[in-house]
Amino acid sequence: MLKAYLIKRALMTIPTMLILLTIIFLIMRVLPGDPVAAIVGTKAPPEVIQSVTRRLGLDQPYHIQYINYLSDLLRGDLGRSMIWGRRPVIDEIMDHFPATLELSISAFMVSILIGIITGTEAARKFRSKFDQVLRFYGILTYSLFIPWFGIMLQLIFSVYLKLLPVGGRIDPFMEPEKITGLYLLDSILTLNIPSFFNALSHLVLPSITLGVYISGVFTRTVRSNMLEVLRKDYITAARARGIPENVVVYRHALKNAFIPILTMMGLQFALLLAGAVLTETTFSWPGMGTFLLERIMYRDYTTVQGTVVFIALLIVSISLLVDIMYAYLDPRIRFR
Amino acid sequence: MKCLLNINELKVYYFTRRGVVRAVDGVSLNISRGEVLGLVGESGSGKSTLGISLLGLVPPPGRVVGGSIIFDGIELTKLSADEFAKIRGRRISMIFQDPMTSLNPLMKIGDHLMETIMIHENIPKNEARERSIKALEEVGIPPERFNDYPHQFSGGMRQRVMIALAILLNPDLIIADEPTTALDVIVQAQIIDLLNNLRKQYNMSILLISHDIGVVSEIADKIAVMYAGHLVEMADVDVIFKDPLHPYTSALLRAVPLIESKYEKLYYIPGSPPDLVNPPKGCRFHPRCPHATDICRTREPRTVSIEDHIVKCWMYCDTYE
Amino acid sequence: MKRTPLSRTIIPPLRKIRRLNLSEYWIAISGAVIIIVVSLMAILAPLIAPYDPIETVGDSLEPPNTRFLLGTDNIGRDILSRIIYGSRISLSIAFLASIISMIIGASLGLLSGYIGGTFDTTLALIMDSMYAFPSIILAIAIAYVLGPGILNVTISIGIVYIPVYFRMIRSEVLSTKESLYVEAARAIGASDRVILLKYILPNVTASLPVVFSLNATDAILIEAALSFLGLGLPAPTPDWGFDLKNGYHFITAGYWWPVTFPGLMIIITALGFSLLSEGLSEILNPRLREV
Amino acid sequence: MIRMSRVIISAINLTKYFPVQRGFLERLISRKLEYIRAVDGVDLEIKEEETFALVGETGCGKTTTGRLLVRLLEPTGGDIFFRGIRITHIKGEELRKLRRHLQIIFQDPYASLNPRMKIGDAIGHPLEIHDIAKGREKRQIVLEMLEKVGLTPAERYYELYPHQLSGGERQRVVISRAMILKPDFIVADEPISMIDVSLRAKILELMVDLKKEFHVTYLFITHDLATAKYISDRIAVMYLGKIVELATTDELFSNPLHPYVKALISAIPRPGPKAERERLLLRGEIPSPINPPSGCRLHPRCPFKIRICSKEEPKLLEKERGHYVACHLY
Amino acid sequence: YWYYQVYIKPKEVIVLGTIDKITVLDPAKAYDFFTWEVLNNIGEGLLKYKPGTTELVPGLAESYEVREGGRVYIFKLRKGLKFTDGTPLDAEVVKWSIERQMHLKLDPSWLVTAFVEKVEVIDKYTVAFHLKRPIAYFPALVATVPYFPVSPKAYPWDEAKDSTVGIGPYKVVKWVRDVELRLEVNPDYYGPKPKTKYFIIKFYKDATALKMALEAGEIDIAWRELLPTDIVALKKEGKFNVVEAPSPYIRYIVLRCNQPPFDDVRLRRAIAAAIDRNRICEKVFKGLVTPLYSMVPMGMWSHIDAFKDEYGERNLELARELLREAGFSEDNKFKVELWYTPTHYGTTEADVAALIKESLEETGMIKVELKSAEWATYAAEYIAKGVMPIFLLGWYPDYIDPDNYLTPFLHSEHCGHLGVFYSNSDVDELLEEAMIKPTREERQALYEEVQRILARDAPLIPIFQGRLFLVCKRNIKGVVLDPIMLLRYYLIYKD
Ligand SMILES: Nc1ncnc2c1ncn2[C@@H]1O[C@H](COP(=O)(O)OP(=O)(O)OP(=O)(O)O)[C@@H](O)[C@H]1O
Ligand SMILES: Nc1ncnc2c1ncn2[C@@H]1O[C@H](COP(=O)(O)OP(=O)(O)OP(=O)(O)O)[C@@H](O)[C@H]1O
Ligand SMILES: [Mg+2]
Ligand SMILES: [Mg+2]
Repeated sequence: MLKAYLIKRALMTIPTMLILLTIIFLIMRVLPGDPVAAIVGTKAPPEVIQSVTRRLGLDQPYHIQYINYLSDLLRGDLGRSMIWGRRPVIDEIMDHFPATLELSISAFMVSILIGIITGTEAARKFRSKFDQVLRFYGILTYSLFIPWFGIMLQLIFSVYLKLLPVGGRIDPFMEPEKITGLYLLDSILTLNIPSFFNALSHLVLPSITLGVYISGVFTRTVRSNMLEVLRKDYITAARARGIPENVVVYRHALKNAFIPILTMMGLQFALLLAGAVLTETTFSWPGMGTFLLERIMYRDYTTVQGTVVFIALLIVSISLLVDIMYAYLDPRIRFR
Repeated sequence: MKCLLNINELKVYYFTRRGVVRAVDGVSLNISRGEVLGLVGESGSGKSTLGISLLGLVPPPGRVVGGSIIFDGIELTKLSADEFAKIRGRRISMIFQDPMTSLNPLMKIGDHLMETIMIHENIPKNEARERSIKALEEVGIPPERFNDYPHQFSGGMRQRVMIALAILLNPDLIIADEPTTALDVIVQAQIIDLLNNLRKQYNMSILLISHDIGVVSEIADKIAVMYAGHLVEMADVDVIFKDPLHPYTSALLRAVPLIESKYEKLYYIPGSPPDLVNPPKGCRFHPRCPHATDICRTREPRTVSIEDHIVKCWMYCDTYE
Repeated sequence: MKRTPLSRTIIPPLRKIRRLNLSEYWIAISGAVIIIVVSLMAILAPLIAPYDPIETVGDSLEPPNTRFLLGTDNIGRDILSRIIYGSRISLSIAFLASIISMIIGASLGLLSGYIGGTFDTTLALIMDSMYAFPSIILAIAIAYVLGPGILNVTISIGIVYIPVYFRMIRSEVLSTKESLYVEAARAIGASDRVILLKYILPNVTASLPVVFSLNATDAILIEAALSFLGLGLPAPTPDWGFDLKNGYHFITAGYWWPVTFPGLMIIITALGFSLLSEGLSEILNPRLREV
Repeated sequence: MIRMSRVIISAINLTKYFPVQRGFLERLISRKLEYIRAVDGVDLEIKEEETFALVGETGCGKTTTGRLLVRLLEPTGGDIFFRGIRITHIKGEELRKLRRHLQIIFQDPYASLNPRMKIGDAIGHPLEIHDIAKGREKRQIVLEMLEKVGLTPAERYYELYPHQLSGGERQRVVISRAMILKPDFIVADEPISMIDVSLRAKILELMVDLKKEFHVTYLFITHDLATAKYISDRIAVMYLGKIVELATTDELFSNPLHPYVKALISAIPRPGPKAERERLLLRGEIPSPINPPSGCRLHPRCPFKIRICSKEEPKLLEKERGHYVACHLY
Repeated sequence: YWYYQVYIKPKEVIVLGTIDKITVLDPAKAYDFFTWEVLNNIGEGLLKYKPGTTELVPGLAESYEVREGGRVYIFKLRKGLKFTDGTPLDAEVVKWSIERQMHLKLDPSWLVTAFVEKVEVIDKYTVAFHLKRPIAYFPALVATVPYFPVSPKAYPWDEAKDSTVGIGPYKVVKWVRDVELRLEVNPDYYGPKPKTKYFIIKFYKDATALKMALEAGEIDIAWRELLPTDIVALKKEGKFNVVEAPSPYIRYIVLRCNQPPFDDVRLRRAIAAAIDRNRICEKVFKGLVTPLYSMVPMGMWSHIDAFKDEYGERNLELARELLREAGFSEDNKFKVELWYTPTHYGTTEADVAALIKESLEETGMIKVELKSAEWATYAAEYIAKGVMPIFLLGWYPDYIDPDNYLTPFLHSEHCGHLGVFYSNSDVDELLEEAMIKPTREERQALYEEVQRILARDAPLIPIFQGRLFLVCKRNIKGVVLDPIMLLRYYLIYKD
């Protein structure tokens, strides 16, 4: 049953993916600017321009380009950077993706920790002063302008207190041996203590910035879902059986509230990435966000397209993952 | 029979934005050991509130604002949260109206039972398991369904599980709040029979809450009738049916279509149930009562007891001023 | 299995909210107050702004003083005046963008939900895909395609939010479509058009204000972010995001005022809208209100 | 004495299968479709100006039958006749015209009124749709109707919104909306089950009164036998999409034939002194309508089952005059 | 940093922070200041400048001679040199590299194709350049990046490509674009070894981040470039060394003179008269840059303040008069779009544009609308296609000669690439003549004449000339800022 469900769910990602890819293709075609000019410069003679156009396949009609684009993707080929060094896009992405992943994961953990505790407690003390304060926290963080917040943290903790680095991911020569590309994980795996602390110190401010930004949404989601669940009959029934309040709240209620929260988290992934773009630029974090922004500015056609495709793929897989977890957590799906 | 539960002048109010809802407003009643008391009344008359207050679980913004509940010599309204938790499930347990939503959808049936036992009693896991299986068998659920999830059960089966949970620790009192309302007639009859059997077997007291006087009459020894937060009448089942004193009780009995009664015209109670934020002055039933007099409109009637028959109506207060 | 009656989840008309009780609705009210104040600032800008926002009127980087209440920026423009005029840009972009996405998103959602079938499936997939995509990246891409300018920024933010309205309206339509009163309308012989306009439309718009003001929050933030990233409005348009970015460059030399005030304005205005949204959703959501 | 009367509406072998909801991709993957057999071969005739009750437990297909008869659902199979005219598949304008004659009252008075429409407009809307009256004229008709159903002062009620009304009042609004077109046939789908006990009688009485005034025919759907007994002339009992027994009310209660009907009657809680009663109880609960049991659908639960019950489906046959039953025992 | 390196002695590492970007590590494609700087540290030309002077000294070539009256240059290469990928350097490689430039015809290639006719291998270590005409300053050209020999193994013939293979004092050991470039001493380099083993370049998003990094101690050197306000503050504060030098970097406005409205010379002159250079220098740059009145920078021979002579520092009256002549008035304002690019020239650019707008509008007869476009679009699309009526640009010299400040802008054959559509055969002749005149005096007279014509016709309006600032920790030594502006990393060390 579960397996059938998962297979079906996995197949469901195909149309979503296809639509995303098509949208990306269309958007990329209307981007202003001539990618060929970006490659050959302004002085190139026509025959050079022509040959480059042909090499990029841009002389083909759109539907052929579209088919080529899809079939390249199918082969896992995201193309090569259009400008400068013509590096394979996937290599470039892989240079930056672990950074974003590391930032996202740690920010996510920060926000989940804050979100779950504050959300649950706010729901328990519904309508109290405490609840009002936490609600305000949730609203405020949602309205937070990341660059501003990040700059303030940088000023306080890096420039004035000199406690933490201003930006970047790690100091030169401190990189752990590459295994996963996640510095914290790699330095643990290679038992490289200095690297671990160095990477950690760089991670603190960005993940707090991003984590706090997302946490408000979590606080609100957890709170409202907990409110809902705490009002459910089975919670009253559990209490009526004499189950201690903390067990009721953190075992019975939270687990149930977690299922909608999980879906929410899947959707919040987009928010996380959006926040990551701004956080990364603020903290010179060498991740996908800064990378993508730069390449958009340089009109690196294929790289932007490849990166966006990659992000789309990522989003689709995350939502797949969320649904799998959902199915795993919810017996109503597991044992249908 | 020994008195197990003594409720005296209990007041439970909900402090809502609209105003104070006087859901239970000065109710007194007793339940003896082994006795089944049926509590009936229209929707919103405060039956559930009364029931849930016995477990100290009145949901916010509700609060017990007055009166006392003495259960087996313990004053429940004064208990701390921890002390109350020890009584819940172990000495007083509860069956809820909607079996579809009263079980945690993420927990196996068996785990519900085992968790309850292990919280109240310090016993090894496998013993808890054995006892849980026994309780399930008792309500007619085969042991092989121990590891199933609630959604795999039908409504009637779930209500059986709820009953198993309620009798699990052999409590003195079970509060059953509309245990059959959500079920079909045939299943309802099955559950009623089950409750009847269990009650004989364990000699438990039951507070059976229902808006359906027919259902109540199948099990209860005594019937209490609530109207708008007041207890208006209480007597033995037979007495209530044969000789209802309060105008509301008799109106209620005549308003429901009964299978025995032949083609006679149904009676209906004029008006609609009062808003408990602003209940009518005096007797709360007076706007709908055919016998209402001036005093009914101004002063709340006393509760009088004529032998074992309690009624709250001016018609039976010998002395008005 | 019994389906839960729909009426329990239907949002009552606004007039049901009896008295506006300050302490109960502090969230909505404080949000509304902020928005009103900022809107007044925008409307009355020429009257209340002490200087021309794009003219150098003082020395550069004068700290706040009696002549320039919030100081001057690096080329000697009055920050207060720029902030006041900046509210025009921010608010008009926020409102316009939200209106664009509301009109397009809501009407698409209405049609899609009501018509159903393959049309609905496809549209819903497209919208979901767009929704799952990080808004800022989408906005950056569109803003980049369109180039800087107020209208272009507005359009890019507007497009990004279409799926939000679409999803909300569509799901409401899907449930409303199944509701008994729609079936009752069909039973009395109402045509599709009448059902859509008289029975469905009025019942799916209740959460629009909530979404609208949430959308406005995001629009303010995205607009600021676009300007911050250099994709927003061209200089010297007074714009908070632009000024924040500009002021940011002087912060390390110890000039705190050019960055602080625009940043605060962005956050306060965004806060105003999200307070309003949260407050409205509380007022409009009977489940939370009941207790 | 049985009054000879004409049949107003009849159904022959009426069936309605709902496909089990599946996603768009699931449909691509597997071709096999599963159906909920909500109504599975129902035959009935309802006579002019009678009250015909349809009784059964949850999910047995009562509502679906009612909706099919007023053509709110497209039948999967079988035929429906209104005054002898086949209306099974009519569409468009024709169907809209038909709606003047066939009306339905839903169970949930809270959900069957548009929360954004004033009471008066809601009741008057059918008049506008069918171009019967507009503006002041419409208002007049509506006000009269409001008086008739006891919503007085009518002027005040006209301007109210549904949420300002109690359940009983709303149900009266719903009834007036159904009545305003002076239809011939009304399906009343559990019209009182969501109303306070003390107010039910009033609604029933109102319905009876209106029937006398407007000469309508009711199909009264209920799961409560006592109510059916009170209001109806004839009763049909459904089980899992099929009618198992059909008889006049008196006959059914005095002489129930089908084991299911017997169980149903004996399960009714009886108010009154606790007398020890013999109960005929069925085991278990209603099986899923997706894969109903073969043969007689009751056989897995029936205490009297014989061999043939699991193999062959019993037909609804006239056992005595006007008393139909579908059971192999007879 | 507080828990600094554990593996490497701090002295062996110098970290330089910048907000510049490497475009492409390929001499055939790179045509921007910073990439040239990096290529100068990881590669080398046949000739090079002696640090701190404009004197050319042997680089990869140990000597050269001039033949045929300046039409042929013969270079003798050093022996035994090899690229970091192991390819030995010989005459064939030089020939291949130059021919590749001429074949690819990318942006910087004109520096080769405009002058070189062909390259000839004379023997394994001797190579001859045949020029199209005698060029007096050819040695200066040979020192520029497009003439750098590259390894044929590392670069493809028909495509530009990033490659970290070089032959200079440093070699690249790690490069993550826009994040970090890590250089290590090249053990095979023929010359003296750099004193610092590792030279690391960290890339920052903007000047503020750079400043914060400097304050936080993450970098030793902040180069190219902190903001004027920060530099002023740092100078005052004295915690860091602020090294400054005059620079031949200039900023100017281009007027589209082949299309209305600026085909009307009166309007161009009006703009030239109305611009307030002092205000820009003071307000935006805190006096760190100097107003410029000619395209040839101050300090370079042949510079004259041509615009000042023509219009004075600023002449609003003249501007109004010209505008009126051209048919505009206070009521009928001359409306025009002014374009700038918001990030390429640093964040100050928007302010520069705003102040230009302001000073033009002070005439009361001009209405300026500011427009901006990102550099990629600006450079690749708008400039050469003549989309923008007035726009801001800047110029870093390719080689140190007045010719490089005049010919690219004013010679009708070349100037279109830079968005100047100026065509004046007198100027063309003057420039061509100056190119081949062997003595400085003769050339100077010609260039002065050109500058005067430029001021009169005003197809371009110079605004200011930059200064270079490098801020470093006090223990950093060996920083040489000289007219070629390229920082030699290999000279820098920690004390
Ligand atoms: N959580 C609550 N908050 C506010 N008011 C409440 C709450 N629960 C119940 N009430 C009000 O208290 C009154 C009594 O409610 P209660 O649920 O006890 O009635 P009941 O007799 O059990 O009705 P029913 O038959 O519908 O279950 C009602 O007016 C109800 O509106
Ligand atoms: N629109 C629908 N789509 C799918 N299944 C439906 C639909 N309507 C009803 N069903 C199913 O058809 C069966 C019969 O439903 P129906 O509502 O007719 O029963 P009912 O007798 O009216 O029950 P109740 O007493 O609960 O109202 C049920 O199993 C129900 O789930
Ligand atoms: Mg209740
Ligand atoms: Mg039904």
